[in-house]
Amino acid sequence: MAGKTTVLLTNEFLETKALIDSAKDPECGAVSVFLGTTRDNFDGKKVVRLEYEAYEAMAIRQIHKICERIRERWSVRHIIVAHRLGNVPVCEESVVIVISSAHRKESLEAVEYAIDTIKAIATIWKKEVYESDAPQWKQNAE
Amino acid sequence: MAGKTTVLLTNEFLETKALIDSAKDPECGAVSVFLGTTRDNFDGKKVVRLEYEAYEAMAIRQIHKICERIRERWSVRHIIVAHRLGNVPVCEESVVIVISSAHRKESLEAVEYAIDTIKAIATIWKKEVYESDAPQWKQNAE
Amino acid sequence: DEFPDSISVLFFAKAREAVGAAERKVFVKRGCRVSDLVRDLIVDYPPLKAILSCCVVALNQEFVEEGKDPILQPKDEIAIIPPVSGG
Amino acid sequence: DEFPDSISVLFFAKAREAVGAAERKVFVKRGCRVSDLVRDLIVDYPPLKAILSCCVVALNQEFVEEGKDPILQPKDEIAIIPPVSGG
Repeated sequence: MAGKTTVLLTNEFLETKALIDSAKDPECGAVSVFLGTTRDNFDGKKVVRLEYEAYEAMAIRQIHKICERIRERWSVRHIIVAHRLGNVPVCEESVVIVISSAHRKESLEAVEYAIDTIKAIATIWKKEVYESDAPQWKQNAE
Repeated sequence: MAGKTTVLLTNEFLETKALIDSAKDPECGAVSVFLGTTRDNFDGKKVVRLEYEAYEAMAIRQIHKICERIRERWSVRHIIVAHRLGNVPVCEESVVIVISSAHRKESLEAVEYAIDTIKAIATIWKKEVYESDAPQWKQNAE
Repeated sequence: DEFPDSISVLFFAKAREAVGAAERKVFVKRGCRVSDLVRDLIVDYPPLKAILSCCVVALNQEFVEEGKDPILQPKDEIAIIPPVSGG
Repeated sequence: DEFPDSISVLFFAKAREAVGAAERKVFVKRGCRVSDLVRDLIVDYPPLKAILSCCVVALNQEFVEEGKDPILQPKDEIAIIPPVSGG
């Protein structure tokens, strides 16, 4: 049930509702969503914001390939992946993944695969900026 | 990391954005969401709408128990479960589940468990209303 | 020897349509079990018979476990639960 | 014998800060491999040395597989990729 694939890197605030609505489809009974949001603490340090940067052309290619692999493994309709770059304040979304499918199992599994794989390989970096300590580049766990 | 648990059965349109926002938390890096939406077809028949009814008091107790079991198994922050009753037109949400957690694995797994268990046991029923065939009470697969 | 109070029996979905009502108040004798009540319901509402085999019963908002057949108490709330289809 | 065109080398995150620039144009000799280029970069930007062991290299937006060491071609785009942390 091929549908649209949208991959977006942007410096703007992520409009989660619009992204979700764009994945809805009359043939779909399920929309699964993952939002990554900025936490206010790490190791007891107060986090003020995250700063994201990306190797944009490569990250977009990588994420498109991840979407292709999703379509090989699961019957899903629309796939929307949006990642914010630049400063992301506490509680705001850095990443929004929305996948719709006829039945729930497909999109639930596909969303988990998408965020796991994007975090593992996509050429995107975040620096955590603390209230009183030196900022620190993060590294996703294996 | 106990947080709020909200269980809601309502005849009103589900305001997905407000439900998601109410689960966000500065201590959480992940918000996982499942939306069940009305499909426009079943077995080649055109679906006009779904009609939901519930044994409300029992369903609310059941869903609260499911939320307790989630908290025993996963470290999650806020749990929001909203189910719409009455008529639900095509493409609109019948159920919205939102769970936030510090790390993504917990809320992703908890959302899948929540929708699976609610569909299996919660005393809620839907009747599919078709364009030209007689309406039919549905039955969730085991 | 009937209870002074009636017992509420609730019907949902298919069962509600079969009975033509969402709720009935019934008076039962002391010692009456869930299965006795169900047998009486079939007499009063014959269309129920065809669907009861796929229904379960809830007593005071808890499913009656298979193999159990509790004795009804005053003010109990009974519900006839067809296969669920929420979500 | 150098290529007539320079090769773009891109630096991100920690590597960008170590080099003090997001991009450098470098001229390389014919037959120069990725590992040769990396060795030259360390000479030009000593702070890179400490972090290169945890970086990987991308050639034309594809990771260079472990054990491979391709020969650079004109107009190639090389990137120094520290451990990623998107999401």
